[in-house]
Amino acid sequence: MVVSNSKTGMSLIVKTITRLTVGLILLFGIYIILHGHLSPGGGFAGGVIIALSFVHLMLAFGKDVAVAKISQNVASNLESLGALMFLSIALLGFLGGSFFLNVLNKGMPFRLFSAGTIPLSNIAIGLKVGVGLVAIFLVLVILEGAENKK
Amino acid sequence: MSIYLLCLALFCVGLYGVLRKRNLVKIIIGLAIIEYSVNLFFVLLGYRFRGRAPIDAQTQDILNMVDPLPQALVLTSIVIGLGVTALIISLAIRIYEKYGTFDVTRIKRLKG
Amino acid sequence: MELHLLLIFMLLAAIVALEAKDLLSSVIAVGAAGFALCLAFLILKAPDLAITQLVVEILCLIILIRATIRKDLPLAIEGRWVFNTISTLVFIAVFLFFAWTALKELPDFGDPIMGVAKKYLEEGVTKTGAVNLVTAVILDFRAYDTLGEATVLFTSVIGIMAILRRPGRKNKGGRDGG
Amino acid sequence: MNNANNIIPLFVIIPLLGAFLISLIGKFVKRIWVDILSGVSCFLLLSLSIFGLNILRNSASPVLVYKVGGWAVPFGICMVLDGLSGLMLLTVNIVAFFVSVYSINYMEKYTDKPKFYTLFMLMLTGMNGLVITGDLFNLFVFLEIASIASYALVAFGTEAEELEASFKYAIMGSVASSFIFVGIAFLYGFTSTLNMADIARVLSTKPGLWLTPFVAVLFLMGFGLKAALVPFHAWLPDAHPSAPASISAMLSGVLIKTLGIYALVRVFFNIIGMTGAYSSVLMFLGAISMLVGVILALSQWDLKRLLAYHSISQVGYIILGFGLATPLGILGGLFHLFNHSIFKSLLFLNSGAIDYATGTRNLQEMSGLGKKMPVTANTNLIASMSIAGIPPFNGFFSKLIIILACIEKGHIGYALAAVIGSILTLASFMKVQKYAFLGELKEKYRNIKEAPSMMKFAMIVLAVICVLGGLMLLPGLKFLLINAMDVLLQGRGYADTVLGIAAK
Repeated sequence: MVVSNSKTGMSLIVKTITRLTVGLILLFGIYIILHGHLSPGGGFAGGVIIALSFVHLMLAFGKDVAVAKISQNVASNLESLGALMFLSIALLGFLGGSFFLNVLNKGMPFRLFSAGTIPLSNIAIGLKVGVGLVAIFLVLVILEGAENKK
Repeated sequence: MSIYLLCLALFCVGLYGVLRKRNLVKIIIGLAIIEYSVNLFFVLLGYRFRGRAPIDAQTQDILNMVDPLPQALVLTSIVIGLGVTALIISLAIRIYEKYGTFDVTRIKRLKG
Repeated sequence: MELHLLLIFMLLAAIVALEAKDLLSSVIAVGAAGFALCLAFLILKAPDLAITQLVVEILCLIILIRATIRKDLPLAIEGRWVFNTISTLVFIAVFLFFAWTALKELPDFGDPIMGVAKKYLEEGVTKTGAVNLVTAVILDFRAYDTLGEATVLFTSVIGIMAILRRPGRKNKGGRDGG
Repeated sequence: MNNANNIIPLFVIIPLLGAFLISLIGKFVKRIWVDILSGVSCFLLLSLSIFGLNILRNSASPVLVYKVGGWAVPFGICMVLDGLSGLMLLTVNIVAFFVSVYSINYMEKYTDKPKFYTLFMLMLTGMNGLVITGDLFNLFVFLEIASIASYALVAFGTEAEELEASFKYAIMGSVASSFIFVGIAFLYGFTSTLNMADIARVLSTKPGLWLTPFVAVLFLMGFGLKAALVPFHAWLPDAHPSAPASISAMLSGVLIKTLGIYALVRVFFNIIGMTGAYSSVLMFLGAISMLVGVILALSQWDLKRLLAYHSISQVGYIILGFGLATPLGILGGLFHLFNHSIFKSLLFLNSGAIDYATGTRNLQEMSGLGKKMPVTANTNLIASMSIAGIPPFNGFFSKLIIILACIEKGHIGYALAAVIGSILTLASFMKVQKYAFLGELKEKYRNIKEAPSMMKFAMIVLAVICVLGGLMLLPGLKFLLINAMDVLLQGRGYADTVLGIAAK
């Protein structure tokens, strides 16, 4: 972690707690995405949780940490990559006959690798939503920075 | 029936906020309230008494599950609401930067 | 019964959010309405929606507070638009009356006609393999909606980046030089 | 799934792939590649829509149904390609191709061109998706995609005026979308299915006495606001002028048509079923929009605001045509819809060329540009003639059909209003022609030069279509209009044809 100089971000207590919880939030988001077809939640909810873990980091440690972590165009490129991944899963359906056909075998219900292309779509959407919302927040933060300078 | 009316009353409060208020942020808040009431109304349509969450478990039977279709549509609508609200808030931020105020009447450079 | 309470709470929170003088308190009031909605989804047996609504609500609040708190905001001054208020109230009254007549024809609360949904419930697990039927509907039966959905979010991200970029035009157009 | 059907999803896949690729490679690659990619995908869409119409022409059944994901019709989402959506696809993709070619040069004045093209392709995805879908909620999702892309594009120049116009447009657009969503919720509660054909079938078996009119009013408010009918037109005169010229050409040309008029017509004719009451309401709104739009336009000095007000009045003509609900009226409405999207986008492209060369949109500041900008002057002349309804051009024929349909149905008042509107349109476009192009050249515009090559190419071809469209010389246009008219005339028969074919 970037050494936390006291000027930026919130107080020390918040920083230490953040250091503990950010990993957990990220893990929880990944869990929600992966178990989308078994338990409630899914690509969207998990993606937003991942975005919130970065936002949490950004709020606690100030914006220079965040910009160091992910620059804006890396975020938007990752997002278009996620979108392309989801579209290619859809095009995969063309092999099986029609646009969005679930071509992979369905496997046994109640198992993690069970619902054909649904877990893959969940991962693609989770990546896209997560990185997209982080990109929004980065743009908002950078704009505010420029505003103070003006 | 009364639950539906309460939900549409919330819709009208949001509509009142959007049409009547003069502060940009209040208009955005009115829009958020409209989003909430519309989503709630759709899920209310799909509810069944003694119903169960539409997640299959080995033990319980399938028959008395709640209608999953409105839930799928409202999930989409919540994320659409997020997209639109985020766009409108960034517009409001840029307008505040240019005009220096959130008040609609003082932003009236356009003859609409 | 508790649904009625939640809805009345949401109504009050909405009215407070609109009438509060200070912007930050109205943002917090709308947050309270959002969390009450999340509770209502739980009561209506929609756990997927509760998670998504909770998390989206938090993000919306952070962005909204980002928009309102950094500014030294004067209290929102209220102007008297008499005609505007009357016409809005008349429109709302007419809307509610016709909504009430239309609601009478809907199946009453609690037993929807499960036309298409019956097939989703019966064949959802076998046909798609997903145990969570809402995810089965989202990603298999109506996956085309979710493609549109992902595009909506993608559009709003690109749109926000386009709006918040610094120099809008290359050479300042002669028009209003704004 | 025979391969003829497989082209239908391509209408959404191609622009979506284009958008994602442009936003991915936008920063790394030189500017020219972004133009090429966007131009190629628009051209592909145009040729695809023409190819699709040929398939429709010589296919056995009048409707092609594509079941997404292989699910049976009421359970999955289906895409329907029939006469009406074929015509709309052709209109959208013609205008989109020429606007995309035009904005290769025009967007040089704006920064960050890849983002512009990404949003442009996404708006195209929304419109194409909305036209071919056969599912009501899917129509709402694609309506949102096109709307959000257009909110961002209106505010693309990030000037103070554009941001405020875009904010007002976004708020009214979102309120309209929530009205549409409440309408969909009521329909789902009543029929418990979302497929348009299925809803029409259920509604014909048990018509809701109070529910159907309420839902019809909700949809009228929602789609009417997207189509800028008079009581809901307040956003259009601000949003269109402040958008970049190529985007206001798309907005006025096709966006208010697909999001507003197509959706309104599809819902009223094919789902709820057109009755006397709805047709008189539509005719009344159309007539008012016609007159209010043209009267407000007379007093405008800003060229693009004048064109925006004319969009409102021309939309009034189209809605009047559809409101008549007679075969001639619908034919007139469809033909005017096609013509208006051609000559209105041409007019906005001309105003963009003037703005590009002189930097001003105010009619009083320009004069005598005709000498320096001959191509723009002539194409503007052709477009002004056709919007005002001068005989050899396409506007005349479609307005004539609408006026004849009004007389045939005995609404002399509406026919009179249409004639007056047309005369006032002629007057205000004579004003544009005189102030902008005739007279002697002002001092500070001594050295302006003609619009660059790509812009000239787009304007000339659109002007040629204007002329050819007039005498129905365009191959297949007549067949297309008759085919689209039959789709609307069969009203709720749409359900039996679609469900019949989907069952096979």
